[in-house]
Amino acid sequence: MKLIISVIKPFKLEEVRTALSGLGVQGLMVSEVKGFGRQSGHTEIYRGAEYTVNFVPKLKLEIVVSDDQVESVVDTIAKTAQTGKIGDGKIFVLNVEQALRVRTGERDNEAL
Amino acid sequence: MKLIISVIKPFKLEEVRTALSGLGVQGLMVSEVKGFGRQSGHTEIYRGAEYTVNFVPKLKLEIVVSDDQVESVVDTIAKTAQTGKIGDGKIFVLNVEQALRVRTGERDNEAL
Amino acid sequence: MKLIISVIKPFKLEEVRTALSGLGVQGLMVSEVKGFGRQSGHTEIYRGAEYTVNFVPKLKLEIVVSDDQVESVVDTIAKTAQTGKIGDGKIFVLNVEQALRVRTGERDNEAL
Amino acid sequence: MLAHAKMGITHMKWSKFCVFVCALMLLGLSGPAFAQSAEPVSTAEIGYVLNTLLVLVSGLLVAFMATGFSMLEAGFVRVRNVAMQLTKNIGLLAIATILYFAVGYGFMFPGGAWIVDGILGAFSTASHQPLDLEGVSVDVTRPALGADFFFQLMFCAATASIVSGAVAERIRLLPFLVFIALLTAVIYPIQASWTWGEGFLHSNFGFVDFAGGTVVHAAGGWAALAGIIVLGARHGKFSETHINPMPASNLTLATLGAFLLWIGWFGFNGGSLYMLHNEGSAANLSRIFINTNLSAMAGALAAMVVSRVMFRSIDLTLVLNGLLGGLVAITANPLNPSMEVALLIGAIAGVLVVQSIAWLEQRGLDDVVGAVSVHLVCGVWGTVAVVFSDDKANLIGQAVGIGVVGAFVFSLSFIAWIVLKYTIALRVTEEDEEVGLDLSELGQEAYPEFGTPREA
Amino acid sequence: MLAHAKMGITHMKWSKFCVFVCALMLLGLSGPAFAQSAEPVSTAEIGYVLNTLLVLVSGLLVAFMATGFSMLEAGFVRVRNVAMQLTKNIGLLAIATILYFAVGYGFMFPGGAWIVDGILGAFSTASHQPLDLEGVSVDVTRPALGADFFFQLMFCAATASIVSGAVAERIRLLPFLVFIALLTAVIYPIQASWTWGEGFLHSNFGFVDFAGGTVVHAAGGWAALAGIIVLGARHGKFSETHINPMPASNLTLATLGAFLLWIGWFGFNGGSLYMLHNEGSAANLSRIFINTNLSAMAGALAAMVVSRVMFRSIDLTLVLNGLLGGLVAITANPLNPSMEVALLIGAIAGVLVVQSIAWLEQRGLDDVVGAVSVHLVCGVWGTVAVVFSDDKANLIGQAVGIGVVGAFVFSLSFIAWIVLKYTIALRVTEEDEEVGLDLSELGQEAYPEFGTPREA
Amino acid sequence: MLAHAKMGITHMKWSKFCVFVCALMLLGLSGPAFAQSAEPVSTAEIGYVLNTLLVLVSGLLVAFMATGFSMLEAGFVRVRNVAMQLTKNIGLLAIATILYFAVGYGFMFPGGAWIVDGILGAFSTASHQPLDLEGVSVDVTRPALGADFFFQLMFCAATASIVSGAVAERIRLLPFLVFIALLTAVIYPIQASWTWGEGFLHSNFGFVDFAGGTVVHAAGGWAALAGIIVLGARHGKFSETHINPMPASNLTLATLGAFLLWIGWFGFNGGSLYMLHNEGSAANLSRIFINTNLSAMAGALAAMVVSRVMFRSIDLTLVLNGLLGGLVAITANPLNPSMEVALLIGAIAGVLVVQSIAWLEQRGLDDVVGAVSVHLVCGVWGTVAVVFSDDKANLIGQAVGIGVVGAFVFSLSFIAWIVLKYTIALRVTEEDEEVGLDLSELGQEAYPEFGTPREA
Ligand SMILES: Nc1ncnc2c1ncn2[C@@H]1O[C@H](COP(=O)(O)OP(=O)(O)O)[C@@H](O)[C@H]1O
Ligand SMILES: Nc1ncnc2c1ncn2[C@@H]1O[C@H](COP(=O)(O)OP(=O)(O)O)[C@@H](O)[C@H]1O
Ligand SMILES: Nc1ncnc2c1ncn2[C@@H]1O[C@H](COP(=O)(O)OP(=O)(O)O)[C@@H](O)[C@H]1O
Repeated sequence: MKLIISVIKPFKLEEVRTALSGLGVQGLMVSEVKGFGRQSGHTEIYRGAEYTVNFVPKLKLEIVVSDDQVESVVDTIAKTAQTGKIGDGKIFVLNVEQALRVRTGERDNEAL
Repeated sequence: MKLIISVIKPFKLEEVRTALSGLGVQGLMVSEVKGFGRQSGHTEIYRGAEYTVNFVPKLKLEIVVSDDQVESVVDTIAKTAQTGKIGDGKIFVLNVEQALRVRTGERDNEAL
Repeated sequence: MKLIISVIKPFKLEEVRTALSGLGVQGLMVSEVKGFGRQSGHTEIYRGAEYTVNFVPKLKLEIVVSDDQVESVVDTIAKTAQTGKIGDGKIFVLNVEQALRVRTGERDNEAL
Repeated sequence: MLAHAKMGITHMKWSKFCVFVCALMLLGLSGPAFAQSAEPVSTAEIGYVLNTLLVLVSGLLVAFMATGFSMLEAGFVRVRNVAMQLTKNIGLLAIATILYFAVGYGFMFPGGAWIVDGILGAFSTASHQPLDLEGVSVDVTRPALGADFFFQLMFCAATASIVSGAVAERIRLLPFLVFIALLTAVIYPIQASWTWGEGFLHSNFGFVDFAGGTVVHAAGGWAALAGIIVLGARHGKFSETHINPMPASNLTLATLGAFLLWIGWFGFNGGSLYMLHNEGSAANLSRIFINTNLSAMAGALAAMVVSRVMFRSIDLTLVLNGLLGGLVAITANPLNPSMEVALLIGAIAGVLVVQSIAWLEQRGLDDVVGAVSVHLVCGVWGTVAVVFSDDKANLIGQAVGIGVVGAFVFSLSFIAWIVLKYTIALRVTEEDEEVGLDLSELGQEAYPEFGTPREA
Repeated sequence: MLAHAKMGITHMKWSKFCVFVCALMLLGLSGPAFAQSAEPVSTAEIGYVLNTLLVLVSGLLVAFMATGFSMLEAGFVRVRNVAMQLTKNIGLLAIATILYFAVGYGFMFPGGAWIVDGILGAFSTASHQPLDLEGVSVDVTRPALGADFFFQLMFCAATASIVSGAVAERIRLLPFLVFIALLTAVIYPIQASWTWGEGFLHSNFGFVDFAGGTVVHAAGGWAALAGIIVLGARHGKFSETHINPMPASNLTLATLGAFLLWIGWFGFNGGSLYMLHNEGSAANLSRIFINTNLSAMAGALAAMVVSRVMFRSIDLTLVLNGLLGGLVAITANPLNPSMEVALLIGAIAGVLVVQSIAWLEQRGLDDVVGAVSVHLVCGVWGTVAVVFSDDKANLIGQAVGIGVVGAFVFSLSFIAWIVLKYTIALRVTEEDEEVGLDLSELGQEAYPEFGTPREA
Repeated sequence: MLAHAKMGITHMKWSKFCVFVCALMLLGLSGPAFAQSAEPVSTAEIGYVLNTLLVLVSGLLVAFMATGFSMLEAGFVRVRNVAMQLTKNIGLLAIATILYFAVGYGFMFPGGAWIVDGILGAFSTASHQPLDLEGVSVDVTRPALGADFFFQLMFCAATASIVSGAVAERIRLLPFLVFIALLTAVIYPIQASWTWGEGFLHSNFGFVDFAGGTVVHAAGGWAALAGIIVLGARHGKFSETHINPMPASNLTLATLGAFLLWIGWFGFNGGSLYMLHNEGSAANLSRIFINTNLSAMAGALAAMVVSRVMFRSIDLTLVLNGLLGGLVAITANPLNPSMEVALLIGAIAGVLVVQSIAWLEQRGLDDVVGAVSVHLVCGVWGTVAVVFSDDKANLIGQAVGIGVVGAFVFSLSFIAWIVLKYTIALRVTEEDEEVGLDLSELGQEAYPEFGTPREA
């Protein structure tokens, strides 16, 4: 199994989630992150003093899938999350050694 | 060392944490996530318009433990986080190559 | 490539980020976590009833770097995030199998 | 629709006047009509206008108290129950308004028409005076009847607001509103008639309660106490070994609420003077303002000091409770005490509030906002303290008043809560309580975008 | 600077008085001066003082409504648009203040000086009475001219506030303020002159609108309706298959706003009595307070019930809208109805609000706060309902008033919105809308520390 | 307790009256008693009642300002310091109330009893008039003494509120409250006696300050300026290269605060008229309302424009400051200016506010809410501007007043801050500042559930 970590633009969430559901992905986790990258933040002015907001709000998706699903999931995210503009995000793949569904105790691929 | 990532129902946090302390786990991180899974969200009505909240609030625990602790930690979480109802969550185990305690510079198992 | 996960004290963020930029790190993700560790929380009193806040607010940094950068990034974080007081945080290193830049489709080291 | 000439609003001390007016009406409304002229102003009318103005403006200030209660309570509960707390507060205002008009006001001011003399007034519905007072003669030392009704309605609603805070975070909406209906239509007005409607506490015992230390605040506190006993504590609040705090979710909102209550209280106490038609009443009104403020501030400061000494750190929520305790304590008589005595009354209230909050918690009584400590404990204290500065009051009369009102309100409320518990059920399920009443009962969140991913 | 003796403030029904005063001024200001004496009080003056006090205090209460509108709207929009909504509300107050002084008040109360008789008043700027009224004789059955101006200004601002809520979350600041300038300087005052400035609706059709059910609320609603039609819905609000709710971000703030509107409304309706100089007016004022409150609470309760029945759960935002609908509905005549009729008027308004909100959404009209349902629908309903309890009103006159005001305000507003759309552009870009107006237009966040890493 | 017949409350211009009353009291209280009658109303009393009503209602409006200051400041500080800011505001109200009663009022209105003539009044404690004014003759052109005390107390508290915002986010609670004690008991009342208590600025220099542009606002601003100089900036606010903004945490709260200040200001300026007993005062009160509003709105609009031009985008916090600057600027004389001049005074204030905020920051002075710019800068500007429309004022007198008050308040405050700094220490540690005063000093969070895992 693999853990696919993906950073995307917040407004793409619904689109990506729907596409993944279509692939048969049964679960994922979403968390709010502040991203720092090539897409630099913007300058704001507060009471006359300028300052740079270095971080851009992003969403991080974490999805564990079986090895044979990795390719299609990565491709699907890459396709649906893309706008072509800077700051579209990244996808990282890590190896997962074990998985377990708390409710049933099922393990590994069955737990996903 | 292994990184144990676990998604649980929010109200189980205290119970899980206490159980892990009992096992000698010295540290962990908790973050708020929105979970998407078999436990579908609920429908809400706002001003007469119905909509589905697809995401369920969950907590994600991240714990790095030495290899020999993995089994007992996974079991303990699996036991204490269980309610038997859908949406109890998952446990994933990943390999960790290095660890370091910032304060002392201690490394690997000593850093945990 | 490696994923460097690092827990730090919140007020160190700016310092760490600047130091990493100096190293040529092009991107990272920051999320807010509640840390549980040797640095125990504090007791608060609410309307006369005492209670322990077990969790300490921390920031989690996630950075994917190429293998040859790992050493310097880990060292830099370890140095800049250090105050010498308990609760300074940890650094963990995990292996990353694939990386992809959504905008361009670039892969692996080129995606970072 | 009501015939305009029929005058349904009646009032304490007005019995004779009412008989007179009724006689006039029977005589075909041929009585003297002071107000028909279009002349700028008749000196005889000014008192009436000024009294009315005082009472209407004071009523509006008490409406600020309704707002203050809502904000205070919404600030004290946890995020998951905020929308429900607001819904309850609007609901109770609506129910109090409608039922006090339809039923309560008649019970409270029977104007001599008692079913059981001095104890149970005859049923009647509040109604208007005719437009421009045409054909009706009025008492120029009183405010307009309508102003009185408006002001008294706001008092009734305040009593109900006291209850909503105490039972927050676990009671279902429906049984809560049913209880409020009972409280505002029957329980509150009947006991209030004994003191303010020419009933037996006033007539036979000389019980003095200027603005409602007992009649409003202690009464509301008793109803709340019965509620939290029958209802039980919030799930997770008390474990075997210790008390689990459930911190207030929004201290700015709670503080705003306390400030609005403070401001509104000047109307609560000031309007209870009911007259502003001469120099003496103007000076007395000023005095009420000063004493009300001194007591409030002494309460806040005392709570600040006590909280610092007892718990090593100042707790803002206790300071707010202390401020309110000071306000409640001066309510039974804000006119007679000297400034120094007003300070003392408030300071003692501030101490009592903090102590009694801790005392109640140790007994497993879960009062979310401290309503029982603020309104019941300080209401009783203030009603007793009347004897220090008002010659017309005596300790026995005050004790009887406190005891009778307490026994009546507490026992009726207790029965009502019990009946509701075993018929339609008072509490949400434990799971719904965990999720919060906002999602489980309303399907709505008070702050949907805070602390969760923005787009989810 | 203005010569003090020049008296520019004029008013409905004052035409004769004004001629008189002007004559006096031409005669060298030698007229009788009632107010120069230092004696405590002359009975002849008291009516004037009391009327002035009523109108000024009522004006302040309407200022609470301005606050209430701002809080309600800032609570209804999503977090990303909160700072902008507040900025718009302060901006509209500033623009209304300055332009109603410079232009609007003159159009609204031409005092007989019409360009087109009964339809278009002559241009003039509001100005002060001289200090201490030196050299000016006044009408002692009226309030001070300045009090009238202050009160009327607050009404004008209220009309503008109605618009800001409806068009929230997508309109740019500049075109919004330009529209408000037009509304407060021209559109609102001209139509208001027809009813309240001795214009043709008042004189020829006997149109009755006591406190502005049509003149203020429906008028504001029409301008808002034109706005949301021309502007279009928020991006993402309506998809082909369903309606996407965009939940209110802060229900405590929205509720605070509704409470402040409720309190302020007593000034809105009560101050419209314009007199408090005798017993009859004091009693009438009380009656207005009672009816206003009854209608509001009936509206809230009705909305609560309807929302429960239609949607299976109570929606707090609809309850707030119901409360406000009840207040709007009683505004056209808060004096004449009996208490039972007031309850009925409010209850029907509460039902209408919920129904019409759903109705508008189904037609793809995106009104963020429900302003059209609350102010237009209930304003029309209340204006019609006047005929049930006021003999001076008749259905035809009311229908003409509603229709004429509606046609005028809607069409002028529609044209204005269209012109703005095709000149300076009304909407922000889709991307800016997604990011939110706070960051895209102001570069600022309303709650920068909530829901994001603390130190970032 | 005080003997009721002893009359401790004294007031400017009342010296003669007081001598008279004292004589009466020595004669065994046998003087004429106007207010003992139960008759509806005596024409001679109405002025007294109306004046009292004006001053009491105005005092309540200033209580809204206290609320407004608290909300504004709690909205401007960062989340970690919100509960502390609220605690400070309640604490300062309590301390001002108690010390102004015990000490300050006596210093401020010595009523002819000076220790140093025209400069330092004799010590005395405020006390009540007897109930129903029995046995006391009153001046029917004045308000009740108690009303005056209540109103003046609220002014004193307002002065203290100005300081709390400037020194926010780093000062410890105890030294802050000690400074407030000194300010409200000694510094404020002594300087105020010079202008309003018949002291030398009034008598010898003809210094005119109608409602406190200098006496309240500039004075509070001077105390604040001394505070931020001695205290130093917040840690991290200024780095070598640039200014680090620390954005306001809650703009809805800040805006609510500004709205409440706006509303309360009508009482601040209106109540300072001190009379409403004849036509002239009614018209003048209206005029004050109009001018106060015009200046406020011009200030807001000017700040909006300047902020847009200077910084490329509108900053809501600057618009709020501009609104408040306009209110401060008109305070020194809200009565005499024409409407156009009032607009101008406010607009210039709006420009000054924005400019001076930037100016102070560039000098490393860290004023969290802009209190010095709003209250000191605009207070001085408004006090100078008095000469444009008030013939009784002259530039020299105004300059002397501004200078003398400034020198006195600033130097005494500076010394007080320094002494506190080197005795009990003013600031929290850097680490505590980083964590926030809420957790480090109070052990409490203002919004414990926002932005953190719900269950943690
Ligand atoms: N090396 C990295 N490790 C972890 N996250 C990264 C890394 N580089 C970029 N990111 C995340 O991806 C987001 C987008 O990256 P950015 O460089 O701004 O744009 P792009 O991916 O289009 O080049 C960043 O905001 C950050 O959250
Ligand atoms: N494949 C997955 N990858 C990552 N997280 C998952 C995955 N599947 C489920 N989850 C997380 O686990 C939670 C519970 O899963 P769910 O399918 O709802 O219930 P259950 O585990 O009882 O079958 C989800 O809310 C989601 O956060
Ligand atoms: N085993 C672990 N797994 C994951 N996170 C950990 C672990 N141990 C500590 N942490 C994180 O590191 C933070 C600091 O650890 P702590 O034990 O308090 O101090 P120190 O690292 O100085 O010994 C904790 O708050 C927690 O977030």
